[in-house]
Amino acid sequence: MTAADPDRLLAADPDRVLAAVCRSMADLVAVARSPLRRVSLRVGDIAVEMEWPREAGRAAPAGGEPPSAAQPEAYHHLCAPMVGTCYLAPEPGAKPFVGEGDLVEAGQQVAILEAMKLMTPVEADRAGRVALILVSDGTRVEYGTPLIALIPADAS
Amino acid sequence: MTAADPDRLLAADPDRVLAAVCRSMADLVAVARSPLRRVSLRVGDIAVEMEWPREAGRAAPAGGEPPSAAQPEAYHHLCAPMVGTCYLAPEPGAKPFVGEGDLVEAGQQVAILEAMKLMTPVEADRAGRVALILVSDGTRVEYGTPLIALIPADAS
Amino acid sequence: MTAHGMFRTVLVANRGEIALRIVRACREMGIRSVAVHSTADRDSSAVSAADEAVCIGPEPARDSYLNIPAIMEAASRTGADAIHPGYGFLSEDPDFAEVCDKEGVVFIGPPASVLARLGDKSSARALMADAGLPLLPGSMAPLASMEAAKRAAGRIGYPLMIKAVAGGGGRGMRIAREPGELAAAYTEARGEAQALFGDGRVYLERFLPSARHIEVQILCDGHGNAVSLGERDCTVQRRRQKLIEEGPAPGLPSEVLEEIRRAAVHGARAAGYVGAGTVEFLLAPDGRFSFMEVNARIQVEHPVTEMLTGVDLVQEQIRIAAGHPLEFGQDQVHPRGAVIECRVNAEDPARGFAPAPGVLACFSPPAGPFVRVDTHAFPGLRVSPAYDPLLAKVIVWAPDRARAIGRMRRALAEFRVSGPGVATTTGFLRRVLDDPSFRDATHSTSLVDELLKADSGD
Amino acid sequence: MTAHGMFRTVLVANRGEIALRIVRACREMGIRSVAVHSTADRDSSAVSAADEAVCIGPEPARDSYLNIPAIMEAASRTGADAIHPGYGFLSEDPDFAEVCDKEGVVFIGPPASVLARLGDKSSARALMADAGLPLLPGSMAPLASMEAAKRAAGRIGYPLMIKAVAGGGGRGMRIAREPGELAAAYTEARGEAQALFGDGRVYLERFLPSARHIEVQILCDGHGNAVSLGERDCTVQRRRQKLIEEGPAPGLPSEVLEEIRRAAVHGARAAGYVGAGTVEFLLAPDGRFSFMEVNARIQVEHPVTEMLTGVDLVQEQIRIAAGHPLEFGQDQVHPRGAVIECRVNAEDPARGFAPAPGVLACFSPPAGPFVRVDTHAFPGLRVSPAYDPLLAKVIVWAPDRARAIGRMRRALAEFRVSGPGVATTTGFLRRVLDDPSFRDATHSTSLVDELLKADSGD
Repeated sequence: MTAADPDRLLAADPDRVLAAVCRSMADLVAVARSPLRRVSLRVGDIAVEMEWPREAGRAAPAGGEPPSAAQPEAYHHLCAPMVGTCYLAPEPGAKPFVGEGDLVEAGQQVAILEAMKLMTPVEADRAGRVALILVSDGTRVEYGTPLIALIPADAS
Repeated sequence: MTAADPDRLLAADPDRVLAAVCRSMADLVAVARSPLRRVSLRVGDIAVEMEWPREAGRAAPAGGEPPSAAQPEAYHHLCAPMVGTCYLAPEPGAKPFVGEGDLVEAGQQVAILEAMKLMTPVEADRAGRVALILVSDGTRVEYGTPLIALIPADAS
Repeated sequence: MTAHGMFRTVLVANRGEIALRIVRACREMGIRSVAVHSTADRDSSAVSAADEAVCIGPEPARDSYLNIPAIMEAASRTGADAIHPGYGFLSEDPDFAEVCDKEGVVFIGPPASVLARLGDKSSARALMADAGLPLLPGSMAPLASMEAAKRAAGRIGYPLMIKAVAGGGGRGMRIAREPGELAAAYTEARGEAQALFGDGRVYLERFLPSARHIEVQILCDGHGNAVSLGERDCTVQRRRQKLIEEGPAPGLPSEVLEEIRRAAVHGARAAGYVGAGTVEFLLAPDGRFSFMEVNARIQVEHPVTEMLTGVDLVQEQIRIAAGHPLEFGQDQVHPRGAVIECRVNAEDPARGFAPAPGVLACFSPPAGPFVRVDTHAFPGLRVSPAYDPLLAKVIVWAPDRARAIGRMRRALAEFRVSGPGVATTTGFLRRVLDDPSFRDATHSTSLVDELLKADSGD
Repeated sequence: MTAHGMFRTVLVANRGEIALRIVRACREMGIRSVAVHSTADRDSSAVSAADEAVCIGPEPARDSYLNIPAIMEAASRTGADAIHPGYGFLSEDPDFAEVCDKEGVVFIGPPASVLARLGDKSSARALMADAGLPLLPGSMAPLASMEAAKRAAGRIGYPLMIKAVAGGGGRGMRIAREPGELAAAYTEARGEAQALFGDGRVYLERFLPSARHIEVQILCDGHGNAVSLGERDCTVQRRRQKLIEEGPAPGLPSEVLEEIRRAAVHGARAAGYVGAGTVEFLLAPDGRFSFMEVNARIQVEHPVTEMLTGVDLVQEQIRIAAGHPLEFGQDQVHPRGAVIECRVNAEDPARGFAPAPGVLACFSPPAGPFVRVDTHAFPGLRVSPAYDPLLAKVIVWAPDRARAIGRMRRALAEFRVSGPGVATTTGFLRRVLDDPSFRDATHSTSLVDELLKADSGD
């Protein structure tokens, strides 16, 4: 994280921040009897503005395709329970705890985390198939870093 | 705006303040008999603005009734050309320059503004019918304060 | 360390405004900074401002900001050669200071042994009594039993206060105004002390219902130099939580204040203190002062002293920890004018100062001449109920106290904070500023209670 | 006037950051404030902060901020008993000061006669020469013709500068480096003077290509008391527009600075000055200094002096205008530490500092210890191309200049401004701060030109 990032802060969590503002905006738009050109709303340091194209009617989506029904199920991520170094095998050169495509049981060890010379096993908190291993052996991870993407057993 | 206003407003539940401001806005929009072009409202740190396209009628939702041919054109406002006190008659007790319903010519005097003991005539910048006189005699006005709402001659 | 004997990288083991404050100090000194943070503080100002950031745990502080192994692991991986603990959290934890020592990382604060001696209020009292500082009548050793408490209370006299040996910062205390209240107060204080500090030991001290809270900022380097940077008056408190701090202490005889400042430096020397610290005293209406405790860390209200003296206390902490001698002596400390600090908390005074966190839809702090605002907040911030409710410290300077009050009223009037469910103490702070006894500086630590009592009365 | 001899209501005849600055001063003093504004500034910070606001005209300044009848009408209707003109606009207009006098409203500034004498650069030079202040070689009276210019130039020597008699603030000037450039420079300067000030008279002065710009802040009350609040170094200029100001002037012999400060007070007394003002000098590399002009108003860079001395210059202006004597003498003025101010303008250094106004999508100024930001901007503000491009002044204090530079670098790095089409001078300011000659304080008024020349060269 560098000093150049605070811009990002202002965009943080916009749904929650602007919930009240946007709701009010929506109310205003609803009450307008004819198509609007522009609505702007400012509350303290928050400013929202909506503007429609000059020919709003023509820009409306004409019979667009429905969203695909074949959307893939979301992965379940196994995340680092602490800051540390992530090892994917019990010791250097040994066979990894799991490989992509493997089935794992709930409670099965999938990695090991080292922090301050303390080794902590990382276990799957549910059964599933390993879709992706997201870190390489020896990666330094933070608390919450996703390590393994699992397709939960009950979803496949 | 006094110093006490924003404090009081923000001391209260800000959600409620925002809601109240937007409700007032919605009321304004609802009460406007003719299509609006722009409404803006500011209360302390809250500012809201709505703007409609110049040809609002054309963008009306499909399937709706066609815009009434008898829809009155937006008013043309004669505004104060300077900060001062607005007098509607040449002298106290005299007959006002114009009354509601009067026809005025371009260049005809409709009011007089006094600022620093200097009298400046306010003239109609176009011909039309006086729809509303928006200030009372002796009102202190700012630059740009609307004084008289005119229905332009070319629109009637 | 660099060739100039300065740290290359300082890890900031804290959050909120003080973490941002430390990151800024590092940047001005050319030191790389690392912000460690919980998942809730991922988008915090300190994280944005720091050169590097490491997520060390989930929102609860015990799993993140109090998680020593996680912090040490973050220090190790980022190559930090020093850790600044801020205030609260691990800042006065001797175990943490010791772990830092062992890992070869400099703890920016006093040595672990000094933290241990001063953190135990009982041993701190004994130390200061030996050094000749005046103490309130009280039990020197922790109380062994209710019977011992009763005996000590009979000797000391009422009203008195039962305090946690491991306490500090106004927590783990109970007042007994008369013998009939002793048993309940003793039991409650023990229970709270056990719950808060994991150490149920308590001791007794005479309670002064209307005193002034005077504290002295000291700086001690590792070369035997110790200076006082003047006192702060923190008399405006609610349940021993400070609301308004100021300096110099108004309406008090200068010879008493001079004596208090000297006592503070003497006590710090006796404790073998190193770093920035605060020695707290109670000043009775009769002009007699008593040692209360040492806050062995940077303090929330340190900007008061900074604006009075021009000394950057956080930078001084860092220089001292790097082994540098103080660059100035006592005769080069010249406080100027008057400074007031108001703590703006996300609390609702109308509901007994209950925490009132939430998302800040609007956050627009005051600014302009002689106004400083230390804050980590910004529009859109989610103020977490898991942490301290401090939103911002507003600090103003003026040539004299009356003008400082006028300036603070202006600054607080400019402050805009709002959001669903969010309330702040701003309005209440303005009431205190307008109170005649505060304006005359005839107030005592009971001022806030009196104001609140007036509200609830008819 | 109140019973305490203070104004009840002050009308602020200005806009932008200085209008907000004055409104804040009024509020701290318990004075009601009225902001007059153009239609473009309806939502300005000053309008929001003031107790009352009056729209006096459309966006062009000549119809609003320079519209004397409209301002006087607003003063009359709001019951203002004084008008603060800020800087620029009507602040140094003797006619405006006279109209105020006639209408019984106090003009917060020097008397109209003093404004007239100091506003005419030719008569100001004559006045200061009579008072014994050193001047650059030049023509005392305005030049009657090109022939007169040639004769004077022969006497004075090259390089020289042709300056507008009615000029000031770096406008209406042309340089002639050798005889061949004189005719063109003379004609251009006359034309620009006529266009800008409605007064085409010009005079000649020796031009010092590498000098230091030193100015002295003075305060004179209406009771014969006059003090200097120390000097500011405004050497970092681009086309005679100041970019960075600092105090005290670095790297110069203290006896020269002392002499300059004394000369400033002496000159102000000779002029019959009342109020806050600035006497500008050029300091040649040989240590000789010359009077340049008096800025008979509060100055953009006044915060430099405020942070050094703790004196609130705007409040002092108001007190002096209300007839109060100064509350302190010369021996009570004790500047402390070092202060730097950077002007952040909405200009694009990559396009020859062309104005780069627009809507501010993001505006997040720096804060924290010893950093002051004077700004009227906020997210969502439309920066109008009709007015001065100043977005914010960032001012930092530190015990010494090296630390002040470090602090300013930190502050500028924190500053976030963005918006469609918006550019700022922040990056360029950091380049100046990092320039070795600036760091060593061996720079001169040509520093910025040299930096820009280095850019365009290969």
